[in-house]
Amino acid sequence: DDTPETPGGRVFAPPAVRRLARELGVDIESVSGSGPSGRITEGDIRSKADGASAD
Amino acid sequence: MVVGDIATGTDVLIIGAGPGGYVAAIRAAQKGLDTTLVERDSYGGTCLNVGCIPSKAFITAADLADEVSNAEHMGISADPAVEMATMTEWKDGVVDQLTSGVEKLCKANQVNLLKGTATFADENKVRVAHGGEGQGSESIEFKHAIIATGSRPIQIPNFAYADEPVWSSTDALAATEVPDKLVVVGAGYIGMELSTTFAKLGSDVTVIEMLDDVLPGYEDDVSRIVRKRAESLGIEFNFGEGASGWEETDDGIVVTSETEDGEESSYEADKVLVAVGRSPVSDTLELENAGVETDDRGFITTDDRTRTNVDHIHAVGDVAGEPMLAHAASKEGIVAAEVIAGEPAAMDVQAIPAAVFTDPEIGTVGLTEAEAADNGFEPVVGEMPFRASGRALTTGHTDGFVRIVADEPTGFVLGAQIVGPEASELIAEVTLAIELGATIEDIASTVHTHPTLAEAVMEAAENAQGQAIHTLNR
Amino acid sequence: MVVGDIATGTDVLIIGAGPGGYVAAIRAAQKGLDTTLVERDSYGGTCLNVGCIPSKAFITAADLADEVSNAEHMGISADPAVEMATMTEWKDGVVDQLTSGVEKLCKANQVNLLKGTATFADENKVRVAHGGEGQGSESIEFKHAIIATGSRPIQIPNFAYADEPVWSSTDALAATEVPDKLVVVGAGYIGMELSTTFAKLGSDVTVIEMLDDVLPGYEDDVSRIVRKRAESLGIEFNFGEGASGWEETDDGIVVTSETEDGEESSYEADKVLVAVGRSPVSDTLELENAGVETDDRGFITTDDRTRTNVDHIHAVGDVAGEPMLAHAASKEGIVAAEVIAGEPAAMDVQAIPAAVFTDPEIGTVGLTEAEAADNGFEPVVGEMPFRASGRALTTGHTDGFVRIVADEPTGFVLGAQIVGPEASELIAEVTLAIELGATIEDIASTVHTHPTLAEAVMEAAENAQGQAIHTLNR
Ligand SMILES: Cc1cc2nc3c(=O)[nH]c(=O)nc-3n(C[C@H](O)[C@H](O)[C@H](O)COP(=O)(O)OP(=O)(O)OC[C@H]3O[C@@H](n4cnc5c(N)ncnc54)[C@H](O)[C@@H]3O)c2cc1C
Ligand SMILES: Cc1cc2nc3c(=O)[nH]c(=O)nc-3n(C[C@H](O)[C@H](O)[C@H](O)COP(=O)(O)OP(=O)(O)OC[C@H]3O[C@@H](n4cnc5c(N)ncnc54)[C@H](O)[C@@H]3O)c2cc1C
Repeated sequence: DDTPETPGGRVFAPPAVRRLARELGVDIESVSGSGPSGRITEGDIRSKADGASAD
Repeated sequence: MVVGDIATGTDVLIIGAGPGGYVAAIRAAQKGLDTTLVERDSYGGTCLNVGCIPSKAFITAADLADEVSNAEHMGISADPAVEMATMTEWKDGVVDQLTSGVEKLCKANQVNLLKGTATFADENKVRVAHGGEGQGSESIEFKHAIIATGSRPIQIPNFAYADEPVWSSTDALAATEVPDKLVVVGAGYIGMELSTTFAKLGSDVTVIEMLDDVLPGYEDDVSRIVRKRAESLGIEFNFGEGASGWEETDDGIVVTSETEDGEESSYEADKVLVAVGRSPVSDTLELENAGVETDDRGFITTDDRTRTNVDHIHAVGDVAGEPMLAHAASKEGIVAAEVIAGEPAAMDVQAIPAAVFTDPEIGTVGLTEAEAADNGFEPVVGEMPFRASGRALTTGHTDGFVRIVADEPTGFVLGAQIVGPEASELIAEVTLAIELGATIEDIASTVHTHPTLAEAVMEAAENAQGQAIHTLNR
Repeated sequence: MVVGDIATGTDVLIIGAGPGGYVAAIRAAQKGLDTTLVERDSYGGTCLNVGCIPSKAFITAADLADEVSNAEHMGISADPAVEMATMTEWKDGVVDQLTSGVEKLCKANQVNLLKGTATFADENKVRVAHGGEGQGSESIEFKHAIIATGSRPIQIPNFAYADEPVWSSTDALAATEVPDKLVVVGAGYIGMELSTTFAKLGSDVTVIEMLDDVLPGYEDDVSRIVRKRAESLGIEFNFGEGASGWEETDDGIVVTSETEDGEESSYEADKVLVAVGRSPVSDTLELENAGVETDDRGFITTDDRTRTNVDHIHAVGDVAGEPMLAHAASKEGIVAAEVIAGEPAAMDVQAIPAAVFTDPEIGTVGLTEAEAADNGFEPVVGEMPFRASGRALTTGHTDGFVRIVADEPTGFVLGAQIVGPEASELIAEVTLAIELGATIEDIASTVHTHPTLAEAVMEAAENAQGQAIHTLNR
């Protein structure tokens, strides 16, 4: 089971973005958001996923 | 598909067709899984048959009667007659329409429906006993199971629901007469909804509650508004008392109660409604045959994928514990179905709203100010009282307020407490805001239709920013 | 501050204290600007005195009377009496409370209030005439001005509002008797709201409308639901006819109408309500002295900073054109004040919702499916009929639906059309979604309280995804 655990606390990202994070195996708590006040966007998740697969 | 010659098999076996189970079944079938739904009683479960829906139907009718009896100042006068048996028939019609709808939707989505009571034979097999004695049973093998067996009203000593003057919520929602005198044991949300309803329909209502206020879990200034209104409807509250027994008298019954110190009181009544909570239906499932574990209160423990300790067996809804709400059950049902279908679903919801359909209604979501501080946020709070709302004034319902809680440095919306007209509907906007990671400024900048109650949400957000228009800013 | 010895001066001079002007004034003062608000009549403008608020008050009372008269199947029976004079008194009380609230809020925010009629002397000066003749006047110099003078009902030939049987919406909202027979000219939103109201209060209502349907601008399946319900209340529609005149008879009046082909009809009535639209109050301002331009219908043209062609003079609300709605006026007022305060504000709202308080209500925001396609999107649509909503069934109001429009490739929510119970409130959630750039999945994944009407918004989103639970997916 490679889908990351869902965070215990608040996550400031829309539902569609949170689901995408799980789909791409990105730990959303390790993502810093580029949206207003640090909201996590779809782009943040995708670049994290790209970065991870590039590693 | 036939497995061997005695047992049939299915991809997903779901036990219980309440809002947890039937929603899981439809979603599982939509995902292309062979899905079997076992229900021993009525489609729709507690919620549609003896919970959410019937109570809200009664509340509509009771509100209408109460409202029109107090509208002389608006130029409308009437002295409405209440026919409880007719009300119950109407309610039954609404329930039938919804439950037959659920059955049709299951069939249309290719869910296999099975009538009977399921128990676990082992961790991949249930036995389903059909109808009464001697009606036979069958075994069904499953790859995945979802337990959605819900909950039942807790019984307290000396108050057996089998006795005619003792009402469970189910009995109250099947009433054919309005009791002249009604004693209600328990001032939680079910007790308060039904107390208010029967008071509006004409009962003299007395409430006995062990704790020292109504609606435990809500902030004081929220529950106070509901209690005050209930008192103005003539409901008499007796806090710090536990119901200890009842006996028949010449005209009705007498209910006795006791304080912690042993002080006794007694109350005349025609019926006594016991509404002290609900316990999980997990004891009749022979869970031990499947190795599924429960906590010490009988709730099945699950993870954020709704899985029990046995990976391929899920549990959703009331049987899996708090929050024991229909929409939480449905969400869990959807997650269970999607997880089984191999999708990246999880119970990652940031906020599950809750509503109480008292007068006025309560709608809450997310964190209170105190909880926000406890969670390490720096809360800022904005409020808008409904007495400053043009829409509220035009409906004559001005009790209550919208309170919105945000994190000061980031502006993120963290929660809301709404008490007032349509609070159950208004909470939806704030819930979406929380899920989206929206800020106070986002809500404040969004144009809200005039005149609506929803404007109060915007005003509360503006108040949190220190620039409300229709209230003085703190 | 005193400028010279005859004229006083102010940073921001605002003309008109409706929802455009008073909101602008409060926000300007909150931003630390010396602000003066001139109003010739009552605080709150059209909206609070003779528009939104009075109409909604009447609608509440009429709904209650109608509802309880048709609740026998719910077990509530009553035959309510309507006292129109009392209703109007109650409505006046609500209006007074709100308008005196507006006055207090202005004062509490340090807005200078001035009673009188303003006209422009030049592009930095207005003259304010106090009260009636000979009450004197004063000049006020300003650095910035905001014109918020609103609109007035259009008069049509042969129907002078000065004549007693001819009602403007203002007269209808001051009624002290329910007319036995009411002819309504115009089936726009004001005509439809008032037709429905008086029909429920007992009038025989006949509507004359030039076009061929009610509520132009709404999609057919939306307006049809409102028209059908109006017809079931006994309202008779005559489309394709223009009101041409009226005359007094022995018992009441006779209103005549004409089709394009010159065919005449006549309708008996006690009153005739003319509700054919509103025109801007720009002709009495001596705008030419300030050089402010209007379009050919008299609306003042503004840019996205609410500035007129004269940079330091802004115009907001009805006088600045469509949408002629109170909440649009207030938003423009806020933007005007913030722009004047030097902030980066603009009318950049993605969506201004609109509501019609007919039976059932309509709430719309953003794009329709057709508009979305015209704008280059690839629209996907989701619907949820209220007859499948548990909450709607428990309230007895199941007409209508939620329709949500999204862009298929991106999922972005583009618009919604809601017709049904509480549509005016439900539209708030979708408006927030649009402002935030949310997707259909975001709404579908957000837990919505059960049982609420707001669930229908979620279901419509799920339907757009092809995975609704409570409707069959297309
Ligand atoms: C009076 C009242 C008012 C309420 N109002 C609200 C409200 O307004 N909003 C809200 O969110 N919640 C409300 N609730 C709570 C709501 O009803 C529950 O949270 C919800 O029904 C839980 O859904 P569920 O699917 O988990 O279980 P249930 O709805 O309880 O359904 C469980 C189903 O499983 C079946 N079952 C059990 N065991 C077996 C077995 N062995 N084999 C086959 N079938 C079995 C049962 O017959 C039942 O149909 C109310 C409850 C009550 C009592
Ligand atoms: C029956 C009816 C129902 C309506 N219902 C709704 C509804 O439900 N929702 C909605 O959004 N909208 C509704 N409207 C429309 C709404 O009332 C207007 O959009 C809104 O009032 C516009 O606000 P405003 O500030 O631009 O102008 P107004 O509210 O018209 O205010 C203008 C003010 O300027 C004053 N004024 C004018 N000229 C001068 C001058 N020279 N000097 C000083 N003062 C002056 C006037 O006395 C008035 O007080 C309704 C309208 C009507 C008639």
